[in-house]
Amino acid sequence: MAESPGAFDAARAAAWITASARLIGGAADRLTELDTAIGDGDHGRNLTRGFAAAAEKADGADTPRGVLTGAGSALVSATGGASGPLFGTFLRRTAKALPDAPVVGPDDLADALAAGVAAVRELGGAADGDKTMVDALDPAVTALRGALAEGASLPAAVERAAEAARAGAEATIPLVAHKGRASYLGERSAGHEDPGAASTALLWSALAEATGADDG
Amino acid sequence: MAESPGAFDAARAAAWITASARLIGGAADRLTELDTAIGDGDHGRNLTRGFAAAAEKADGADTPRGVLTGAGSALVSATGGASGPLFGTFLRRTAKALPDAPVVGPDDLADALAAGVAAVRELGGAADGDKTMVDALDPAVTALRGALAEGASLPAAVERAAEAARAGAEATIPLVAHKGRASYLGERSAGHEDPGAASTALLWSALAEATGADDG
Amino acid sequence: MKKIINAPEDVVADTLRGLAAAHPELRVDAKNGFVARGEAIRLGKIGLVSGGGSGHEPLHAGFVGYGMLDAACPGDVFTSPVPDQILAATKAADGGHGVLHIVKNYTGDVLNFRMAADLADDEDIAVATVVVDDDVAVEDSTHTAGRRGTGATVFVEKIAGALAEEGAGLDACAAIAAEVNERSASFGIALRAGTVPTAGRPGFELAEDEIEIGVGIHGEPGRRRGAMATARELTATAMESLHDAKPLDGRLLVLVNGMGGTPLSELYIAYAEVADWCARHNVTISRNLVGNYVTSLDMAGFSITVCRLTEDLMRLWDAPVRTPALRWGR
Amino acid sequence: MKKIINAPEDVVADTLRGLAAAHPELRVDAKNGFVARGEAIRLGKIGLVSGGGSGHEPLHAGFVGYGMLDAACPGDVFTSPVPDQILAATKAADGGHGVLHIVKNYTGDVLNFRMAADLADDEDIAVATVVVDDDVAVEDSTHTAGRRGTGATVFVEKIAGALAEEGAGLDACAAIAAEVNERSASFGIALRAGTVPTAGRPGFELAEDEIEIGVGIHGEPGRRRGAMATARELTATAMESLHDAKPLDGRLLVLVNGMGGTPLSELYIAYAEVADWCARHNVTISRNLVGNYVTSLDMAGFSITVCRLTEDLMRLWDAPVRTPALRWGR
Ligand SMILES: Nc1ncnc2c1ncn2[C@@H]1O[C@H](COP(=O)(O)OP(=O)(O)O)[C@@H](O)[C@H]1O
Ligand SMILES: Nc1ncnc2c1ncn2[C@@H]1O[C@H](COP(=O)(O)OP(=O)(O)O)[C@@H](O)[C@H]1O
Ligand SMILES: [Mg+2]
Ligand SMILES: [Mg+2]
Ligand SMILES: [Mg+2]
Ligand SMILES: [Mg+2]
Repeated sequence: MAESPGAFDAARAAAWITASARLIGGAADRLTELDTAIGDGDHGRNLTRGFAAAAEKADGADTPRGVLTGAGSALVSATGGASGPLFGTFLRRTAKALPDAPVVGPDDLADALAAGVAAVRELGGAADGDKTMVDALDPAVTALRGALAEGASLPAAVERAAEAARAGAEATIPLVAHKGRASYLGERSAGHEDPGAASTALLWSALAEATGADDG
Repeated sequence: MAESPGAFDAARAAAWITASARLIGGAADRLTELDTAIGDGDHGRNLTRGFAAAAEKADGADTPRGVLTGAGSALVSATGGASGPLFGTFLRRTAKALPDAPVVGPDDLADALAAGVAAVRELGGAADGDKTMVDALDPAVTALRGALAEGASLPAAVERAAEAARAGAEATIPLVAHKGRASYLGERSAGHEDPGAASTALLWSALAEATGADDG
Repeated sequence: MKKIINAPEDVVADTLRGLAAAHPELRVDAKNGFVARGEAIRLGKIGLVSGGGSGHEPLHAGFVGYGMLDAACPGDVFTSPVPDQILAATKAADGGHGVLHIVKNYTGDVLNFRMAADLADDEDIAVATVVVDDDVAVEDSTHTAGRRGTGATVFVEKIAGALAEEGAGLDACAAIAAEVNERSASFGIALRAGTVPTAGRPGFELAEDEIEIGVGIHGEPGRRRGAMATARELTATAMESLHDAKPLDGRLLVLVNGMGGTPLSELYIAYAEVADWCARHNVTISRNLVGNYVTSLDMAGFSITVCRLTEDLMRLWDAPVRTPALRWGR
Repeated sequence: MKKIINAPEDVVADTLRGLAAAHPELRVDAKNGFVARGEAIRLGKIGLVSGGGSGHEPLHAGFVGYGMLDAACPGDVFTSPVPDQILAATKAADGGHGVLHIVKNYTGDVLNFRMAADLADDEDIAVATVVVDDDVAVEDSTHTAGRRGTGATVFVEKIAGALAEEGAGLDACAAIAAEVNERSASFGIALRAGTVPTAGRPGFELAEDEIEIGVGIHGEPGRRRGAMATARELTATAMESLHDAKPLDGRLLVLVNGMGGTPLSELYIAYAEVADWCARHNVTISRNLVGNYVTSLDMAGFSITVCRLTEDLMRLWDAPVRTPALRWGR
């Protein structure tokens, strides 16, 4: 049984991972198609495999930190490609930045997610506008923090973050890639949505689902 | 300068070979297409190469026998494939059966051509109706001899032979091949004209041209 | 048609030019149309000559070298060589004790090699001939030109080549070549036809779910058209045809051969299924070869060739070989 | 999509199954996701581990054996392996004196190998890493992920492998691997895209007269689309790009590499033109390799890789090697 909507506990963390697995599995063909256009056509399959493994591990801990650490490790062990280490690091470093408590508050969660995003930047070296997952991750945490600062509830704030992630992903379409495989195409990478940004948007939709879910 | 229409001399023999080279060169694409359907798609190119080489050797002798021996040898040396030895043998054994004279009469020519056809049968082992060049060669010599027996002139008789060769080639369409590459297809070889029979018909058209040509 | 070529009519000459540049250990005589070992033939060693149409690379020139062929004569694409070049290759391969002609069973090859053997006889070179006819997709009857020569050619060239290297005589080399052929069988399946450069379009057209079953290596369609199936099913079709023609027993040498346009990974998948099939049917595979050895231009597909080995044949298969396309032991 | 496979998602597992069946001299550990030499590593010998996405066969597993790799870890098709399998391969390849990771420069490969190296460090295995980035079609700038690793990987694996066999230490092996990479350059051209089995359709579509110039080995389009041209022109495009990036001088090792769907004859034609180009530009080719070594599924096309040799590198290139895909000297 999950805590009230304002708080984030192990069950909600696990729900985030399982919802991610479901949304990404459902969008696998679209993600692969995006990756076929400017990459190597494996992104949908990579993440489907990775999040399925992560979801299997999602029940094994009592704290959000434990859940996300386990999920992140499982993701790294099962995904491969660029997205495995990057998404895995996002989850593990988000986890590491969380208080080691059964329930964490909205601001702690937002700070931890920001730490996760920073870790992705550091590992991958991507800047804003390089046409990577960072272009969805960054607007999402910014929107999350902004909404919480304005006094929004966690579900409402994460909903805004998810919208920002989607907008960020769409905004990658005209960009020329400077990181990842799409960068090999130079100018020809423009005109296509970045697959990693698209899957990142799904991750935030899953978080919105998990934090907003009624526990009745 | 060639002899009168009734006789066959070195010039007419040479004219046969050069006309063959021209007709076959002009039909190369069609022959290749026929060979693509039930063979390996090289018949047009093989014979074009072979008869071009034969035509180059066609001027070097004073007798039909000499011309055709030289042409046949050149054909064997340049063609390759099944058709090289078979057409080469046809020419060489026709030559061998000719009287060693500067001019040969219609009946001697017909007998010699019949010997050439028999040699093709022997070398290739094909029977009538096996869907090979024999199905054009055989009706042609039969028609030639028949026409001569009925008192036709050589030009007229060769014209009849050429028609018989064309008819024979067309009659291979429904046949199932029992020799050559087309035989690998079994029943699937039916419905296509045999490329070697088609080129044989051109050879007889060329002979009609060469024997009928006015020397004025 | 899209190919890495200069002009359709230059394909064979340019391939030989590349072979010569890449393999200085070979003597590529473009003028006379043959490829021979760079070093002179050892006096007394039986010479091995093979040849046939081009488009089957690495066959045959890729098998010239120690332990295999002495000379090969490539014809035009899918066209047997002419007697003159076969004679020239035969002379280059003659060490004074005779030459073995290894001929794939196609009318053109058989006739041109026969004419060349007659010419060699005129020059007092003893020639023995083995005609390879391993493709069981073709019925061996008077209603066909007989079984085609395909993958077993590699086995014949390797094993007879090893025996010749040991100093055996012409009769012994010819006998073992015939024995290898007799003990071998092949079956091929095509997923996409190859394109003869001068023809410019594929030998046949297949829909997305169609394959040609019992296909040869010259772009001709197979015995029948079938439905696309899994590697396991395709392999079973081939293995069953092989087994029906010549029951598989004893210890096998197996070649899973690519047709030119099929990547190695798919050939390994096919081999996995061949190995499984053999395990299920209590057949032992003692030696194997997986790769593109007897190709058909850029055709996609594969063939399986099996040879039921004897002690002797296995020893000769294992003997050192050093050619561009097959190399081990030195 | 027509392939000799059982199911798109089984391609890697089935390929490994075939590899295991065909090469009993290898240890194929499907569970832990690596392929190693069958015999235990010699104590003290530096271990060489490589790996990367599948679909490039024979790279990498085909280069496991004496004189080259100790272990390889194939990922899913076009997907780098995960740290766990790299760690397992690293353990299998460790003879107590450290392991060299040979990594092609792709974000996924670099990150996963880095994580594996960290894990190996936790287990007190010394790991050095060489990142191969030879593909000069990609600009080496902060605006890209850096040059891709392609054909030079074969050179690095062969030459570092030979040095390791001689008993050199980890630093020396890493240094020579870096030197080979530094002295190498590659450029690729595609005539037809390959098809990722699970994607089901080609990575890009080309018209009959179009090619992709400066293409990689993962199905991504190249730097630009161009018009189909002769082998001589295609080769000149590639050679000039190589020469612009790293001036060609001294004695070259040249690889003319097929992308998987291109037959050997076309590669020899390309090699003929490479040799001609070098002759015209006073560049000496001392060693060469022509064939399908670093493929991209069934993509049609070729790449050219050059390495400017030193005495040392030539000696190590010539040293004996015994792997499924590269073998000489024993
Ligand atoms: N350096 C990087 N920093 C951040 N994200 C990256 C970087 N490189 C790649 N990515 C992300 O990874 C995605 C591709 O993931 P995926 O297709 O699974 O891996 P691969 O590129 O190895 O095939 C890209 O769409 C991009 O969003
Ligand atoms: N045994 C044979 N007897 C007579 N003609 C034959 C025989 N085999 C093949 N042919 C003829 O040869 C033709 C094919 O010639 P060609 O395509 O040049 O040679 P190949 O079959 O070697 O490619 C066939 O169409 C057929 O007419
Ligand atoms: Mg990808
Ligand atoms: Mg033909
Ligand atoms: Mg032919
Ligand atoms: Mg990938």
